[in-house]
Amino acid sequence: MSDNIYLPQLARVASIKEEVAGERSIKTFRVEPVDGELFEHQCGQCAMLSIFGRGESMISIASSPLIREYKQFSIMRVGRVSSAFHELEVGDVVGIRGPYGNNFPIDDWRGKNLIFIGGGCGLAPIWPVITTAVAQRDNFKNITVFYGGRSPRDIMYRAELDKLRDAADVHLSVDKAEEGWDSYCGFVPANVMDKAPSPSNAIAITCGPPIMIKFVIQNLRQIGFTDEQIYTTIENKMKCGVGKCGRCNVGKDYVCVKGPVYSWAELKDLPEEY
Amino acid sequence: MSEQQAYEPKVVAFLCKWCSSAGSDLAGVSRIQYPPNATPITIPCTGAMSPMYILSAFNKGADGVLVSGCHIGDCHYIEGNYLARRKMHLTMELLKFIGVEPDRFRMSWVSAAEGAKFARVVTDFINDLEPLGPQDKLKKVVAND
Amino acid sequence: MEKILDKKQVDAWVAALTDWEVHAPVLEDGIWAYQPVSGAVRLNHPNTKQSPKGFAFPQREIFFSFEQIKGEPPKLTQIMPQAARHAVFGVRPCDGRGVPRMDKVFTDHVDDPYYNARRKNVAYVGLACNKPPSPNCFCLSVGGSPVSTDGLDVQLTDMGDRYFVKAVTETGKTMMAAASSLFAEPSAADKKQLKQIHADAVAHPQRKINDPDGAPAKLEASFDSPLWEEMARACIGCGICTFLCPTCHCFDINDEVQNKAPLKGQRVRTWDNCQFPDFTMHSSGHNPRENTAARLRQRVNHKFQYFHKNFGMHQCTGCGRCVSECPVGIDIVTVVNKVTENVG
Amino acid sequence: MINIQDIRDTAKDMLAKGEVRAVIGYRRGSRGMPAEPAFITNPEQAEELVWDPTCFHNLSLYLVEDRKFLAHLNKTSDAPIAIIAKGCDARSIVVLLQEHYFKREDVYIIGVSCEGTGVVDERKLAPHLNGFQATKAVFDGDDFVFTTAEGEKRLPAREVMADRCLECRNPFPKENNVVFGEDRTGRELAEPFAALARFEAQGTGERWDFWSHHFDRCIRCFACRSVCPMCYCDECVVDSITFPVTPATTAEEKANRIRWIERSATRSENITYLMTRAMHLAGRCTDCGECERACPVNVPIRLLNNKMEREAREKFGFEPGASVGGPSLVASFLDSDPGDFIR
Repeated sequence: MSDNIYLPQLARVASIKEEVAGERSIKTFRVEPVDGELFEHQCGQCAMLSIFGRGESMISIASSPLIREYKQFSIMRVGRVSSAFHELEVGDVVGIRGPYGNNFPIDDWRGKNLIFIGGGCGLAPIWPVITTAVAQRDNFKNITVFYGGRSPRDIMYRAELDKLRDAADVHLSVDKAEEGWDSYCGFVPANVMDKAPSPSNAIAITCGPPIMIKFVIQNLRQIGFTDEQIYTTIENKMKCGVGKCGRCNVGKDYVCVKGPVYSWAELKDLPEEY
Repeated sequence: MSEQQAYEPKVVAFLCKWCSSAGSDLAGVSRIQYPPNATPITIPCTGAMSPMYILSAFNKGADGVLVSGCHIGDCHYIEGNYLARRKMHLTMELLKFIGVEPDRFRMSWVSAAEGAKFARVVTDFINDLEPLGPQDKLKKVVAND
Repeated sequence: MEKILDKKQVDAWVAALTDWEVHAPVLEDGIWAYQPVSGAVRLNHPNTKQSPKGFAFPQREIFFSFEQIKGEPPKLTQIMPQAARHAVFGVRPCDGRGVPRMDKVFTDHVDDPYYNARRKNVAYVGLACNKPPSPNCFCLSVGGSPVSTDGLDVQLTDMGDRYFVKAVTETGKTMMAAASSLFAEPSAADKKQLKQIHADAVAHPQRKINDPDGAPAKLEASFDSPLWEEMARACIGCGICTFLCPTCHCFDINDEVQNKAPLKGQRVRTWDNCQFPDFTMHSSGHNPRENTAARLRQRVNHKFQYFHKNFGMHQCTGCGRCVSECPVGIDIVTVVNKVTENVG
Repeated sequence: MINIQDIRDTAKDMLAKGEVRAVIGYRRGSRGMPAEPAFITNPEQAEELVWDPTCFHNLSLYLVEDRKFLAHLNKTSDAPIAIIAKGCDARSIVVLLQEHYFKREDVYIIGVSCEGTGVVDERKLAPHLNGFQATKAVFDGDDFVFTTAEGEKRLPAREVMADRCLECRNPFPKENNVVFGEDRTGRELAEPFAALARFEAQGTGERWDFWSHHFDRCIRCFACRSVCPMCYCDECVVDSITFPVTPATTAEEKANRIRWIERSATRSENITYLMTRAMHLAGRCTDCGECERACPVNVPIRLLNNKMEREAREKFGFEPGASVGGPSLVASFLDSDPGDFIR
């Protein structure tokens, strides 16, 4: 590995799967090293992905740290770099550097009930925690997953979520009722309220659109979760990934170093600059 | 490029689709000989020419820029070429002002029927560009300081 | 090491520094700027328009080049700076104090290889300020001093027809040793005179930040103050304050493409500025700091709160450039004083 | 001779009666001599207003900012904004009105004539003060009087006045709602375009040497653009940093946006930026000189603008900001426009 923090390693796209179609489509990429091995990471960390000639983008790593052969990224098409990712084909080579940021303290959560609450593309950042917890099923008590999208077509990791049902309670939802949808209809925070998971010995991990996170936290606190029991992630525009380029700070800390994972107890006192 | 190779000026030619673009086609189908140095870019009207296009062509390494449209009175949009005449005059003056050789920029009126004129305009332009050598004043800087 | 150097000998000293490319302030186009010099070094400048931060952190730095032929993996070539050794003469104490602050940023957590490669080849030969070179100097308010040696390798003090020369670092000693015959031992009278000059320099009135030590806590408490909007009302969002600042380090990284097929280009770092609207704008269009008030607050907080909490010092050295050069009179001294005025 | 108290009283009166939302003017700055923009909403604050040779700023910039701010809030103006405008500033407002940036009734122009003087050029002043800094400047007939630590210093205004003021023949704001000071239209303190004529007498090589040197020096802080009331585009064509992105902007648009120039402040990119800006100001620049004043590294930006201004005047008979109903330079033409350069 190079000492040069800005020099990416080359990685080959091993598979591409379209998760969600449409204007804000989401594709999942698995990348493998061209030479040697990729860095090791922990749940919740991010990597800086490059398409040479287009630029770099910070993306959360969506695969479990237990998987060494590849790293998985689910990328929504929103801008210059992400659009370039959506034009890639299997076998194309991209750049990757990392890992960046902190991680979910999953080792501290042994013996607890884990409640995951995701919305839209916000399933990707918490997916490594879900899959790691499931792989180490005996370390945890109940695992519950709430996940929702605007419509059934906006549900990502559909097959993987179905497979999860053996190990976890999975509560899917869509915002608007639609023919053929037999799970919950309504927003994710409402679904959480509806099922009202017990805060006893539990940790809630939420990620999704800012407005969803806001109401999820409100509802969790109403159910009786304390600030310390709630974890979420935030994002800001990033360029360097190592706390030098100066743009992703919330208060004194750079999200690329001290984030993206925060407990609500930490986050609620920070200025809302994210 | 090896040193033995002779310098071939690269020209970006912005051609109005209603006239000069067809004029260049006519020059081609009429088998009129003229230098192949011009990369044509068809534009809807010279009135739509932005000075940015010219600066950008130079920035990306063009040795000369040609803008060609319909004769005065013949504009498909009635007055596009009148507006172009004014705008291009200002652009040309500004380029000359900062010390870009006047022969780096050229404008012409070439109708769809004037294949021979198009060939002549390009030939003259290339002949005028050759003694100037490569354009590096406005060309993108690559190296580190 | 403390010596006396006749001003007439400065050029000879510069000439003897054959291992170094010497830069000194030169008045050109109406502004003082560091330029390579081979002699004729006259350190009679107020302060340079731009700080000397560019020697270690240039406005543009190529990280690596990339080339790719369709169907093949890209080829990356790391481009490390091959900079000459730069000896920068006439650095004012405020700018000297900018150096350790930049060092903190670029070596904290992980090392920045490009910064380090340049930084190790720069020596700063400072010039103490016998009187404030700008009406907007406020180094005394931010823990500095007009005679500070912080960040410098050598400190010069103007004593009329001579300089009192003090080596601050080993590099400084080596530089003086390159022409040891030019330097004389200071007499007791010289030392006394130096002491007096320094004492006078420190006693010279400057602009003042009223409670610099209380600023971090007070700024934290003032995050939602309506004053930010009022103070930023005139801000036009240009990059003068940050580009001229000796401690502003924010940057952008972009790919510059020379050729699309086959692909050829470089990844380039350039200075960036927290006052530009897009600095923090997400791809979605959401902008956490979406107006000039939020952006001014960020600049002031970064210097007087966040950096202080992270590194135990203000990220402002009181050079006064952002104050003097702002086209619309945004004055960081006034901003800090007003915002913190009536807080706890 | 203008009595500042008259301006203060006018502002106070209008604010008290609620005829205007705010008065944009000048007040004493906290950093020594220069005045700074003031945004007065409360009648008592009107006493802070000043009028002196350091009132350089072209405040019409803030009319543009106000319009953008209201648009951001989806609001329309409920009362006009009053603005203090010199001759050049008022012509900027006329150009903005020509371009329908806001309506005439949205702005109340408090015109001030520069009469026989103008604003001070701090770069010209410095050598006159023996290293001392002025803390105050006032008009006194054809002189400026500066206060320094050494005492008062009286200088003939034309020795330290900005070039653009010396060359200005229209120091009187013709477009106004109320105006202070004498109409001295047509005054001739110095030959207009003198520097331009001297520069143009040089050959292509010398001109390039001059400009390549200055294009190299630009640090692309964008102060020239930021300070210019004519640079109001939400998206500046040459530069990706101002690309307006809303939730409605598609990924397609963002991904395919042309990067006309790179972020690097290199010669080629600086040329594309500064030249495009000069072109975009052709026929719109009223020579308020703010871009050149704001430039921290003294790039002679005004020379580019002057070139366009003189070209427009001599070849097309065009005066920027002459009247609200007038045409725009590049959206109009005459049959007599020069065409002999076209083959």
